[in-house]
Amino acid sequence: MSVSVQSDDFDVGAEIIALSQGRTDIGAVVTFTGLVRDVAGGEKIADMELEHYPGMTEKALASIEAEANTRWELQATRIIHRYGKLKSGAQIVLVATASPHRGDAFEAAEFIMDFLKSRAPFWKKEGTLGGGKWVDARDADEDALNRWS
Amino acid sequence: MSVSVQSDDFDVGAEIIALSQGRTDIGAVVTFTGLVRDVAGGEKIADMELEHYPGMTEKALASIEAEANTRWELQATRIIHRYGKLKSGAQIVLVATASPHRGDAFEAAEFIMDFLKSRAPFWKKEGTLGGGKWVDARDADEDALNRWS
Amino acid sequence: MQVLYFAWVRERIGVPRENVETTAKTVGELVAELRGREQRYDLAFSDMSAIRVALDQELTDLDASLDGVREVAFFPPMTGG
Amino acid sequence: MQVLYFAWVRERIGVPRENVETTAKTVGELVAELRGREQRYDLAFSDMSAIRVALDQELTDLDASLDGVREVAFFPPMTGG
Repeated sequence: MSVSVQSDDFDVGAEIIALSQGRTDIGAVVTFTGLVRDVAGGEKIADMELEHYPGMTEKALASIEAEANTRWELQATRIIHRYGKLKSGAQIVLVATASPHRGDAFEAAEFIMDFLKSRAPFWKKEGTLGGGKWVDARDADEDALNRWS
Repeated sequence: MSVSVQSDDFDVGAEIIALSQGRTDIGAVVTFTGLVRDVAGGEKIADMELEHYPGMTEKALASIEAEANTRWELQATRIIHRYGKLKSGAQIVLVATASPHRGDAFEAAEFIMDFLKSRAPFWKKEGTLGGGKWVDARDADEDALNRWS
Repeated sequence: MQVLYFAWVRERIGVPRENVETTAKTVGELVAELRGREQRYDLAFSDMSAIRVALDQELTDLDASLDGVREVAFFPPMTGG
Repeated sequence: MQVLYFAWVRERIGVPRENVETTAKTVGELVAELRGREQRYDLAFSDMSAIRVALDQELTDLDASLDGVREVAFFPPMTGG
């Protein structure tokens, strides 16, 4: 289990290798990588500013990761979430899960992502031609979370 | 859309980069990597021999990939499946999906994996101390497939 | 008590954090007190359905007690991932 | 007609593929004909619930017609992924 909150970019391939290297008991590795899209609601996005709550963020991520490890049979998990100014196309978040079983690896990765969307203290501000615009929380993200309760 | 059936190993990081490089419209990339586990049913596995049906395999994989692209909003997909003799810990299969939306990327990757498990013409023979043993198809894999129909 | 603001709550109030002297017993009382002080607070907290609160870095709700709390944070619904 | 065998079906029959001259009209008839020829076929096809069949590289079932088919393949349930 490992969590990082950082402004630096990350290397998904290297993270997968770090997760599974030297092990022969893992059957499935699932990764989710979230990227800055260049459009939102029809508007062109040049970049995105990600604000977070230092201290609380690390705690929230570690707590989500621990909860996933309680719910599913996981052999390794990794969460990286960036903050700061990110250009369109840039990587925002990585969630990686390793398990003997593919179902556990998939579900745990989805669960962690659903929590990150609406329970981790991050706020996105999209940089459009008209200036900055805070991204509204989506009802769909709240609904996605409810399926795990 | 791209499918490879090969004996060579693959580099997940490089495949993700190939999928998303130069694009700024992708919101989510999901990867599934399947690995040879060193135990099965309590028995120690040294290696695994993967037999396949050349010709039909490529067609089956391309057809699964096309079906996923019909069902979900996908911007890119990649399937690599190895055959031949693989040691425990080795990578067997990669499925990668890219979409504007995380739900689509997750579901499509799970769908493709469920089909690969019981509809792609591969057969696994586990190398144990007592010799080779063909892996039986699991009812759970057939059930997993039924949820998509 | 340290009070922190994030995202548009921070922008409306104009500072990311400040030390607040208060006798408020709950989050709700603290919000009412701040709104009475200056218009920028009143504006930031005009729709409390759009405000989330954390006490000592744990999410909670407006009824929560401030007893023993060192750090209060106000922010909009989170948009991570 | 080319007939292919995979995994333990191949091992029981002893060859990965062979050319078979037949007048069988369906997969089922072909199986019955092969089982009558030699014991190794009879053994391989003794439990048809464990056998899958593809005609010209498309999965199908035992009732399928062999009309126009060039390649028949028999194998156990697949275990890919």
